[in-house]
Parts: sequence; structure tokens; C-alpha cells
Amino acid sequence: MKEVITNTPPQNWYLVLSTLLFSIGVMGVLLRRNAIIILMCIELMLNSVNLLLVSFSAYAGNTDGQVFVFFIMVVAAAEVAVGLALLVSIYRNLGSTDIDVLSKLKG
Amino acid sequence: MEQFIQPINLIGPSLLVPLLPLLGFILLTFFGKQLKTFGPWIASLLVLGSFVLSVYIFSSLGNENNLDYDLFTWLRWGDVSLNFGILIDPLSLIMLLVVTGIGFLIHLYSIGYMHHDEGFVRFFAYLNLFIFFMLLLVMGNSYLVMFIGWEGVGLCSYLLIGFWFTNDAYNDAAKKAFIMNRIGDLGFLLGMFLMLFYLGGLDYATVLGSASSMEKGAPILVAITLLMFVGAMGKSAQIPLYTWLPDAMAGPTPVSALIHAATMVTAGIYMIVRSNILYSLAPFTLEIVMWVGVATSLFAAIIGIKQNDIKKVLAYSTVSQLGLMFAALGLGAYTSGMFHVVTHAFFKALLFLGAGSVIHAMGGEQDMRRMGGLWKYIRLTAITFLIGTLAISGIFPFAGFFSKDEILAAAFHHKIVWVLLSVSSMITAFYMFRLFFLTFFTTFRGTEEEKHHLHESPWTMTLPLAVLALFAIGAGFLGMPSVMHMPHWFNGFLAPVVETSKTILGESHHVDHSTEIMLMLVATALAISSIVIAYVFYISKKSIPESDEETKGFAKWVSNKFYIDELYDRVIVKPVMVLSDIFHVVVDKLIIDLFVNASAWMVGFTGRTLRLVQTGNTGFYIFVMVIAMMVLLLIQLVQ
Amino acid sequence: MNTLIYTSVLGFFCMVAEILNLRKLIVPIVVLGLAIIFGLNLLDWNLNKSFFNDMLRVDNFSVAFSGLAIFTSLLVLIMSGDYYQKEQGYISDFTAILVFILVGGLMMLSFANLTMLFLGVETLSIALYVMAGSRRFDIRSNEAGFKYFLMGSFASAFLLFGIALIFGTSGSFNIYTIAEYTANSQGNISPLFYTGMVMVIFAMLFKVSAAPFHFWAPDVYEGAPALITAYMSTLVKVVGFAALYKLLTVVFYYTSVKTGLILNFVAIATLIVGNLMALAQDNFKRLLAYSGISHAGYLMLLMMASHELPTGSLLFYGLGYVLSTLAAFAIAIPVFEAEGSENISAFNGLGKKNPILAAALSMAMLGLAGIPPFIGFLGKYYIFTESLQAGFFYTTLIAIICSIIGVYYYFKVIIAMYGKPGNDQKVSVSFTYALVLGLTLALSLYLGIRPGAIINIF
Amino acid sequence: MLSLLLLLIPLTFSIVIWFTKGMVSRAAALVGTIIQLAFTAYCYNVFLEAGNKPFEYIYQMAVKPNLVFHFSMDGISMLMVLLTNLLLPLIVLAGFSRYTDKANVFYSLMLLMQMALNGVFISFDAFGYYIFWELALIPIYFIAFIWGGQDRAAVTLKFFIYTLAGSLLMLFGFIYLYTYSPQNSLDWEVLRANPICSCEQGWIFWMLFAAFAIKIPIVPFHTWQPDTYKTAPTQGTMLLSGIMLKMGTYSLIRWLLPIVPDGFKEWQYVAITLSVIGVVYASVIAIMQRDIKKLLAYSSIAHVGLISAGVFTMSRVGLQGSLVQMFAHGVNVVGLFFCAEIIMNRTGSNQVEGIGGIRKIAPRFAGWFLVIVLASVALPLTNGFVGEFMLLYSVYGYNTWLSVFAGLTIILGAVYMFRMYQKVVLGEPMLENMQFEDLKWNEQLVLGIIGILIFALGVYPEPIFELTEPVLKTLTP
Repeated sequence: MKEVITNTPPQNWYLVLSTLLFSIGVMGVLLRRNAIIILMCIELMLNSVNLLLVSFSAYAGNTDGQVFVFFIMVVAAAEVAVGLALLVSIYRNLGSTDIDVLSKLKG
Repeated sequence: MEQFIQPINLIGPSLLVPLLPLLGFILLTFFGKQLKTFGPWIASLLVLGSFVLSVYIFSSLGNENNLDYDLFTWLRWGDVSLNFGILIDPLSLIMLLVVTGIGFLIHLYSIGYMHHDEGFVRFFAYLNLFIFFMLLLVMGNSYLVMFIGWEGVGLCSYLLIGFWFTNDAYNDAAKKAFIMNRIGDLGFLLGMFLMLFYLGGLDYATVLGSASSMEKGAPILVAITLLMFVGAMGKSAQIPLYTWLPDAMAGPTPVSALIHAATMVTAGIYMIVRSNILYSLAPFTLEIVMWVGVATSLFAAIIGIKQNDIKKVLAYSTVSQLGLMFAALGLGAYTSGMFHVVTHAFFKALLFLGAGSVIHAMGGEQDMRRMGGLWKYIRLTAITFLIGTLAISGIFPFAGFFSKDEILAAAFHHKIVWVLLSVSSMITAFYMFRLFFLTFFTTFRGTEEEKHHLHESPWTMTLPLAVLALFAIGAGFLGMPSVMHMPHWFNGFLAPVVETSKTILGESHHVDHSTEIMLMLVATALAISSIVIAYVFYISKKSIPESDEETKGFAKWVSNKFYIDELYDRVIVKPVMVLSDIFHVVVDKLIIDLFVNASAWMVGFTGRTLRLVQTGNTGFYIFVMVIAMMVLLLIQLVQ
Repeated sequence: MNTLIYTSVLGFFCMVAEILNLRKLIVPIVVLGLAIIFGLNLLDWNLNKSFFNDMLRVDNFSVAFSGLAIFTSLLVLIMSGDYYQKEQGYISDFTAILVFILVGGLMMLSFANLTMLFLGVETLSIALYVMAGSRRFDIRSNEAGFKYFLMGSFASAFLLFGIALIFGTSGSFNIYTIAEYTANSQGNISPLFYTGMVMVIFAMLFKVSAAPFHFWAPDVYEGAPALITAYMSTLVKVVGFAALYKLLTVVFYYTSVKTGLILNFVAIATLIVGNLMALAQDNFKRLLAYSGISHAGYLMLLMMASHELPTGSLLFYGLGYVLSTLAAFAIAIPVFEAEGSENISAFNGLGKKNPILAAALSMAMLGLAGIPPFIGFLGKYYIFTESLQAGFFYTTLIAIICSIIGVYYYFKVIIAMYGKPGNDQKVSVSFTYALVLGLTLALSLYLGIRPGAIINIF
Repeated sequence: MLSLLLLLIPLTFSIVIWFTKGMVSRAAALVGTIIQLAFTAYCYNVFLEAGNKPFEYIYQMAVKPNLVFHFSMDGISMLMVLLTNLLLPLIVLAGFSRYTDKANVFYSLMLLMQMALNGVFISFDAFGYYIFWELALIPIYFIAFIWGGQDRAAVTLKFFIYTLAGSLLMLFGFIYLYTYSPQNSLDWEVLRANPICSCEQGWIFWMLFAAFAIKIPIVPFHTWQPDTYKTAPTQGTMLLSGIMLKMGTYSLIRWLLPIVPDGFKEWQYVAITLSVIGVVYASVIAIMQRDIKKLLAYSSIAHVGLISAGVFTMSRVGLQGSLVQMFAHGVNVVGLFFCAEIIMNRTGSNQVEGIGGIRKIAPRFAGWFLVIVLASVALPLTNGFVGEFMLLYSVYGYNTWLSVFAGLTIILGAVYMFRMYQKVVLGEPMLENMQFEDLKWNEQLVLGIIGILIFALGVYPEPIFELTEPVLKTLTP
């Protein structure tokens, strides 16, 4: 087991990777207008966190992080369910999933 | 300090002297309706009571003793306490007698004069109140109490000038009198502050005591005396604050006689005589007082020539005579000034009451151009009026002769002053006889209706005339010139009051007997020549003053009182009014309020602008949040 | 701990009640249940015990704030019966979700592990997304729900990322362990930890709608059903601040140097944004949203001063804010329904037609504006005292100036009620609203005079 | 306990009155205020005999932060309590000649205000003081707003926010003092005994001064005042001008002077100059005012300017004079506004020009009005003179030229007051078919009592000196 660990890439790589993924997610949220894609980008952000947690967990030899990932996955699922439900409702009322349409409330 | 002896048993009576008129005022104010008929009589009797008490005090006190006691502490702070107290000394005794005596006569006169007025009772209430305040003024033992009376008589003057309050011109005159007096009062007040600050008190004993230990001409004394003199200018109608007095003739004639001739306006002279030590120690102020007096005397006399309203003439003559008195004070002849106050009180009251009687007979007409030939209709009035006129002109042996002569004698060492005062009294004689001739001689110039109405006044009016006429003849003998080898009772009586001043000023320039006789002769000659000129003008030539439109040139200036009122209006009144509007509209509403409102507007504007950030666009929101997040991370790094 | 379990059970009951045909009884039962839970919660006072492997820890802090949260929910649920009268069919769903929001809140108050914080935040948030969008055919409600959802989950992602970083550097989710780590390695803490810290704080700041993360609040408050707005603006704010406070005083206590300036910056921004933007509002709910932001600004002062442990003041201010806001909503909701408008102009002429209602709303507004003798004033007084004591001179001065501005918009309502003519149609207030109104105002007056019971319990 | 009763009596009546209706509310308010007045008289006696001991009451509201209500009594407080509780029955009685809409709320608020005012004057800790200070603002705001006239919403809101702004700055100052006071206390005695470093007193002075200057108001913080006085119902104006602005001048003496003495000294010259400028400035503005109530408002600014100038001289005479004048001005200004109310009610006009002739129809009213006008122009033997004399003298002691400038008030005061009196009351009636009923019983009573007070205090102000001197001894060097 010991060799396996030494052969693995340094932890920072995971950190950079997940940060990168997270940033992609953020950029996606910022740049895209379609609500579904934004939802997916948020999912991407959550998953990058999962990756980060798992890597931290693995490197520290502490399973807490991996348990946490399960929580995140469950919550993310709930979140997406609610989000999509709301989106359906909006689509039914407005006929669009473009978030720019949602600007009735302002000021 | 001299030792004051306290004749305790006189405290009661002396308190009653001012309280009786106050009682009268209260009674008449609150029970005026019930006392419609008796009220005026009660008021008059109360004043008579005061007079009797004054005589009693006078006789028991003499000029040796003073009555000086504090009633209660009025104001106090820290270790300063200002008491409310009463002082009766020769000076106040004389004023007491004059005020209550003449006051009573004028009350009596008013019963007849005001009988038909609907404010009959109210009038007496005011008169009583006036007597109260005037008595307070002369009886106080401190400048503060004097100030109470000082302002109080101003109030009564306001009330009585504007007695016929439905007439707005009268109201204006009343307001003017009050405000002009207030200007003087500010001077008085500041003078009191200086006294309190530097001399350690306001009662005469303290002030005069600590002043006499100061060196002559000390700046602080000059300042105090000058400020007090400003007060006197207001009250006694001296240049430049004299313009209210002629206007004050709007009041009923008895008021003009009592307040605006005999008593209130002499308060300034009383005040200076009362503080003679201060003034003697401030020669500079005395100089000013003298010149203001001389200027006023002459100036008012000149204006008097061209007045056609019988009361206006008397008013300017009052201003002129007051100027004469101030000139006397300025010369250091305090007792002479005071002597003239007394004689003037008698003959000027007489003249005013006589004028009142004339107006009464004419049914309210005051313009001399519409009178004439009244001698035969109202004989008694005419005779007493003649006595008054002779007295004011300074003809021997009438009262005015003695007092005026004393002043001129005192002025003799100061040649210019003497010349100017002589001219002034000559003019006085002229316009007084102009008045007399125009009113009582030649033919009647009024309407038929007025002619029909002419009648002699009731006894309540003529009795005071007669009594006053007696005094106008006799009062002069109280102060016989030394040349007549008779005791000068008046000077002797007042001697304790001016004792200290005498030593400060040094022995005055004594005029020897031959010069004195010469001066008398000159004065009499001047007066008589004026009378002759007046006679020539108004009886021989029967000329009557032209109507106002015809007056031209210098005469027009004179008859319009040198446009002084207009000048004040332009220079002071109008600018203050404009300033008031500027302050209100520009400074208050525009500048100050703008700051307040602008800051509110700024806040609101920022709020409205910030609202634009809240676009409603989720993408934008998230974008801002991310940026802010970055900023937070940066801040965290920096720290 | 019991509190949390019982509340969850109550939530389940609501869902099941539909099946048992207990529709009519749901609200009374929930209210009763919450009242009992409120009492049970108080029994935990001085318990100081940890549960589930130190996932939850019940201490006086959590008990006190749980009490406040339960009390808030109780008041809102009292009103829900009448509010959802027309939607009886969904009453069990709505009450269940409302109770679950409380469950999330309770988790956020008693967490000892960042996992529980996350779960609490998510439970609370997801339930709120649903409630905000619960008027399915109202576009505004849809928009509110979805906006809230988008931004909320975005912020949640940051929360998670932050937690992950903290876990990575400190090696634990347990807040006390993390605190120990920071205490032991002073000056030797990885920058990653700080980055994570900022992200976690950001997420919490988002939840309490502090500027410049406040954008969702006005839009969502305006679009969401009024009762939900009331619930959101009270419960979420209080719970969010309590959680943030716990984070700051436990997890980040030894790194307060690093948080000070951030919080200061946010506090000033929040004060200014909240107060200035409220000035020009016409919609009452939106006005209260901005007012909520401005109150968040005052509470931020406490966050800044958190190293002085001003727990009592936080509780007190939170309570004051809850009482005043709920009182305002208890009047506003019936008025909105009667007038068919949610603008301030709906209150026009209320002073004439319903003088008592107008007086009550005036009291609520004065309380929000922080004018004695109402609890709002004392709350502010405490906050200013704490922050000055902590040495934040200029920020306190700004807060003072902002509260002057604040008066203006609260008085807009009062002026509308007494100064503008309205229709003659009297607004009828049902018993439940009146009950809430009476309860809140009486408490706010009582505590304005006797604050000792709350302020000094810690 | 006595001090607590001073608060509870009006509070109780305030609550009771809320549940009455119309005429009954009015009567109940009168009864309440008279009971309070009687109780105050009793307190006065107790105070003279036993000093402040029976009035001491401390209620600790919370420990940390230390919140205390400390009620006590000293001469100055007693004077102000007397003034408040004396004027309130008069103000209530003044309302008997007109119909008030929603009278129960109106009088309830009025008694609530009475409680707050009493609280301000007997609070001896800054916290309780501040609470009552603010509390006094709420009822008067509603009185002015709900029963107000033209532009009431904007004007009263400006009033409220303006004064509140000042108050909050004061609060800031107090909290700062609290955090730096050794025992974390805001008690008056403690703050006095442990003054904060004089380097800080300067700005704290301004914080506190802002509140007082706005409330008094001192020029240039006065712009809320004329409009508010105008728009408020006259009874509200009486409360505002008669008592509420005395809160400001009272606080100068009670709080500002003892607590930040060095700051006070440091900024004395600015404050006194502002005050004196205000005196002349407001007087000049008053001359050409067209609205009766605004004229009185500006005259009030002038008078209180002199009061604050007197306080800022820091001299015994200035403080003593300001106390006398506070009492006198309270009485007089209530009388003046009452007269204005009578005029406006009966003629329907609020303009200085264009009424006239009232004296002819209603001589009794004109007489009483004149008495109050005279007191307001400080004629000797009226209460206005005593204070004004002492105040002007104190300003003189500070600076000669300033006193000359301030002294203009006695001229200008006469100008605007007599102008107003002449145009409104004298002359011939200018309104067509003017009906002007002479005084009714309640009006007669109010004006009579005010008249008695005017002369009683003008002739014999000793009771005020006696009451306040012991305190002033401790306040001034």
C-alpha cells in the first residue's frame, strides 16, 4: 500500500484540478443564460468540491471527508429536484428557460 | 458715606404713596363696569391721598433726613443680590410732590375733559398706573427700581398715546414712542451692567459711594454716564431720539400735560440729578450732555415756529425746554435744572391743559389756523393760558423767569452756550406768543358750527387751570436769585443731594450781582422783543400761517421738521424691514434650509441611483457577488 | 437534540396528516406541538451535552437561539392557518415545509460539525426555495423561487468549497477541533484555510443578505408569498446570524484578525445599501427587505465585535427584529388582502378606518426604526455599545447616521396611514393575526422596559 | 418612589383616556393633569423639607451593558417638573374651547408626553434620560402630524428626523462616554466625577450639543421650527414651545456643562456667538412675519437663544437667569400661542395683516393678550424681565460687544411684538362681519393663571432662586 501512495501525484494537483473545475463551474454560471446549463454548472461546482474532499480525505487518511461527499451528493440531488421543478413551473408560465427573462422583480 | 437716619414710622405712609394709585388701577381695571360713574373720582381721590401723604412725609422728613430701606430681595445670584427698596430724600420728595400734585390736578381735569369718552374709566386706570410707575421711578433706592418705573411709564405712555386704539395713526405714534424709549432703555440697561460690574451694585448708596472714590474722568465712569444718558435721551426726547414726543400728542390732552410735559419726560433729568456724582466725575459726559441739550433746545424751538397744531407747538416747546434743562445739567447746575423741571411742570401742564380746554371748546379742532378770537368766549382759559405763556417766555415775575434766568446765569461763563440758549428762549417767547395770539386774538376763523359750540369748560377743568396758574406765578419764588437778597429755598433744600458734586466740580463760576441783573434785563428784553415781533406779525398784520402746500424753501423744511422722521424711516426702519425679508427668504429659506434639504435630497438621490444596480438580472447579481467575493479574498490577503 | 428530533417528527406528522384526513387540525396541532417543543427546548438550559459523535452540541447558545427560532416559527404558523385558507388542499405540505425550515434552522444553531452546518443550511434553503416559488401560477413567485434557488445553490457551492479547504488544512469537520488547530498553529496557518474561511463566511453573509451579497433578498421578498417573506426575513436572518456568530466565535475565534476588515467592509456596505435603497421603495415587502438588509448591517456590527462575545445583544436584537417585523407583517398581510395591493399606498387612510391597527403598525415601525421605548431601540443601543466598546468608532458613527436615514422610510408608512386619504373599506383582521400582533407588540414593549430577562441570560 | 409616581400618574391617565370618548377624554385629561399638578405641589413641599432622598429611585434594567434608570430630584429638576406639570393643565384647558377630532387619542398622547417630559427632567442617568428624551418626541410628532394643518406630513417628518438626528448623535456621545467611564456607568454623578480626557471632550461636546441645539433650537439648526409650530395644532405648539424646547436648555445645564466641562469651555465662544446671532437674527426675521404663529415661533427662537447664551457664559448669573427665563418663557409662550389660537379660531385668519379691531369687540381678551405681550418684551415686574436682565448681564460679563448685540433684542422684541399686537388687535376691524366672542370661562381661567404667574414671578422670583441656588453652587466655580 505504501508504494502506491508514493506513486500518486502530489495533493496540490488535486487541489488545482478541483479549483479549476470549480472555476469552470463559476464561469459557466456567470456566462451562460440557459437555466438548465447553469444548473449543470452548479452541479459541476459541487462535484469539484467532492473531488477535493475525497482527495483531502485520502491524503489525510481521514474518512470524514468521504462521508461528507455522500451528504453532498444527496443534497445536490434534492437541490436539483427542486430546481428543476421550479424551472418547469417557470417554463410553463413564461415559455422560456432563459434566466434573463426573470427580471420582473427589480429596483 | 453720610449716615442715613431711618424714621421708621414713615415707612408705612411712604409705601402707601405708590400703592394707592396701583390700587386705583386694579380697581378700575377689574371693576370698570361697576364703577362707571365713581371710578374716575375714586382714582382722583387716591392720587389726592398720595399727594396728602407726600406732603405729610415732606413735612416730617425735611431735607435733613433720608428714608432708605429695602423691602425685599428681588434678584440674586451668587453673592450678588439686588433689592427692591425705597429711598426718600429731598430730590425724590420734590418729585413726589410734583407728580402727585400735578397728577391729582390733571386727574381732576380729566374728569371733565374725558367725560364723554367711552373709555372714560379705562383712561383713569391708565393714569393711575402711570402715577404708580412714576412714583416708583422717583422713589426707588436703586437704578434697578428706577428702571422698573422707567419702563413702566413708557408702557403707560404707550397705552395713553394709543388710547384711541381704533385710529391706526395713533397706534403708530404709541408704538414709535415705546420703541424709541426702548432704544434709550438699552443704554440704561447697559449702563446698569457696567455699574453692577465695576461699581459693585445698583443701589444709589453703593454706586455713588464707590464712584466717589474713583478718580475724575475715569473711562468707566464716562462709559456709564454716557450709556445712562442714552437712556435719558430716549425718555426725555433729546436729539436724536426726540421724534416720538411730538407724535405722542396723539394721546388725549391731559396725557400730554401729565406725561409728555410735566412728569415722565423729566425722568431723564431726574436720573442725571440723582446720579450727579457720577456725572460730575465724568466731565466729558457733562460736555456731551450740555451740547445735546443746547442743540435740542435750539432745534426744537426752530421747528416750533412753523407748527400749526396747537399741541405740536407745545410739544416742540417741551422738547426745547427739556434741552434747556439738559444744558443746565451739562453745565453742572443740577439744582437749576431741577428747579426748571419744577417750574416747567407747572406752566407746561397749565399750557397743555389750557390747550385742552381750547380744544374742548373747539369741539376737537387743534389747528390754530382755524381758531382765533377765543379770548371773549373762554375768558378763564385765556387768562390762565396767558399766565402760562408769560411764564414760559421768562417774563418777571412768573415762574419761568427765575428758573430760566438761573440756567442762563450758569451758562454765562460759556459764552457760546449762553448765546445759543438766549436765542432759543427768544424763539420760545416768539412762538409761544404766536400761538397765544393766533388762538385767542383777532377774529374767529372756524366754522359757524364750531363758533356756536364754543363754551367755557366745567369747573373740574377750570379749577386745575386756576391752581396751576397760581403756581406758574408763584413757584418761581421758591428760588429767588441771590441778587434779591432772599433765601434760595430750592437750592437749600436740594443741597444735600448735590453736596458731593459741588466739591468735585469746584466752586462754580459765580456771577456777581451786577452781571446777574444785566443778564436778567437782557433776557427780559429779548423775550419782550419777541413778543413784540409776534404781536406785529399776528395781531397788527393779522397774518395767519399759510396752508401746507404754500410753504416753500427753508420754511417748508422747518414745517416738515427737517424731514427727520423721513430720514429715520429711510435709514433705519426700511433697511431693517428689508433685512428682515432678506433674512427670512434668502438666508433662512434659501441658504440654511437648503443645506438641510440638500443633504436629505442627496441621500435620497444616492438611494435612487443605487436602485439602478438592482437590475433584476440574476446573472448580473451573481457576477457582482463573485467580484465582491474576490474583493473579500483580497482584503483577507492584504491583512 | 430532543428539540431537533421532535421538530422533525412534527414535520413528518404534517405530511402524514394529509393521509389521516386531519387537514383542519394540522395548524392547531403544529402550533401546540411547537409550543411544547419550545418548552422542552428550554429544559435543555445548562445541559451542555454533545450528541451523535459530537455532530451536535447543545449548549446555552443553541438553546437560546433555538428558542427564538421556534418562537418565530410558532408565530408564523399561527398565521398560516388563515393565510392558506384558500389553499386548504396544500395545507399539510406547506406546514410540513415550514416546520422543516425550522428543522434546518435548528441544525444551524446546534451544529458542532461543519457537516451539520451544511445540512442545516441546505435543509433550510431547499425548503425555502420551494416555499418562495409556492404560488405556482404567479410568475413573480416563480421568479422569486428560482432566483433564490440559483443564487442560493451557487452560494452553497462556495460554502462547500470553503468547508473542503478548511477540512483539508485542519483535518477535521469538528468545529472545536478546528478551533484547537487554529489556536495551536498561530502564525502558521495555511493560506488555504483563510481562503476557505472567507468562502464559508461569504456563504453565511449571503444567507443573512449582507451587502454586497444581498441582491437576492429584495427580489425574493417581493415575489414570495407574504407569509413566506415574513418567515424568511425573520427566521432565516436570525438563524443565519447565529450560525455566523457561532462560526466567528468558535471556529474563527483565533483568526479574528483576518476577519475583522472583511466584516467591517461588509458592515458598512450593508448599512449604506440597506438604508439608502429603502428610501425610494414603494412596495412594502420590498421596503421590509431593505429594512432587513439594514438590520443585517447593524447585526454586522456585532459580528465585528464578536471577539467580545456579545451573545446577549445578538439574541436581544434578533428577538427585537423578529417581533417588530412579524408585527408589521401581521398587519400588512390582511391589509394587502383587503386592498389587493402590496404597495405602501395600501395603507392609505388606515389611521381613519382602523385606528387600532394603525397604531399597532406605527408601533411596529417605531420599533424597527429603533425608537424608545420599544425593544428595537434597546437592541440598537446594545449594538452601538458593543461595537464602540470593541473600538469600531467610525463604523458605529456610520451606523448611527444610517439609523437616522432609516427613520425616513419607516415613517413613510406612518404618513401613508395618517396623512393620506384612502377608501372607507375597513380591514378585518382575523383572530390569529390579532393574536400574533398582540403577542409581538406586548413582548416588544415589555422587553423594551425589562430587557434583563433576555440580555443577561448568558 | 415619589419620582416613580410622577411618571405613573400621567401614564395611567394616558392609558385610561385612550378608552374614553370625546368630552369625557377632555375632562379626564384635565383631571389627570390637575392630580399630577397637586402631586407635584406635594413633591415640591417634600423636596423643600427633605431634599432628594424621597425621590431617589434606581432600577437596574440590565447588567451588561449596564442599563440603569436613576430617578432623583434637585432644584433644577424640580423647577422643570413644576413648569411641566403646571403648564399641562393649562394646555388641556386651552382645548376646551374647540372640538378635537379623536380626542381620546389626542389627550392620551398628551399625557404620555407629560410622562416623558417628567422623565427627562428627573432622570439622573444618561440612559434613562435618553429614553425619555426620545419618548417625548413620539407623542408630539403624532399630535403635530395627525392634527396638523398645511403640509403636515412633510413638515412634521422634517421635524422628527431633524431632532432625531441630533438625538442619535447625542446617543453616540453618551455611549462613547459609557465605554470609557470607569465603572461602565452613565450615572450623572459618576460621569461628573470622572470626566473623560479633555482631548476628547471637544467632539463629545459637539455630539451632545447637536441634539440640544436642534431641540432648542439655536440658529442655524432652527429651520424645522417655524414650520412645525405653524402646522402643529396649537396645543401641540404649546407643548413644543412651552416645555419641549426647555428640554434642550435644561440639558445644557444638566448634562453638557457638568459632563464635558472642558469641551464646554473650549467651544464656549462658538456656542455663545451662535446663540447671540440667533437672538438678533430671529428677532429681525420676526419683524416682517406675516403669519402669527410663525412670528411667535421666531420670537421664541430669539428668546431661547438668549437663554442658551446665558448658559454658555458658564457664570452663576447666566445659569440662574436661564433657569428663571426658562420658566418664564414657558409660561409666556404658552400664553402667546393660546392667544394666537383664540384669534385664529374666531377670525379664521392666521395672518398678521388684515384682522384688526379685536380690542374693540373683545376688550378682555385684548387686555390679557397685552399682558402676555408685555411679559414677552420683558417689561419690568413681569417674569420676562427678571430672566432677561440676568441673561443679558451674564452675556455682558462674557463680552461687552456681544451683550450690546444681544441687547438689541429688547428693542427688536418690542418692534415685532407691538407691530403684531397693533395689526391684529388694535385698529378698526378689517374683516367683514367679524364676530369675536370675548373670553369663555376656560380661556379666562387659563389667561388669568398665566397673568398671575407673570406678575408673581416678575415681582417675587425668590422661590426660583431658593430652589435652584444650591445646585448652581455646585455647577459653577
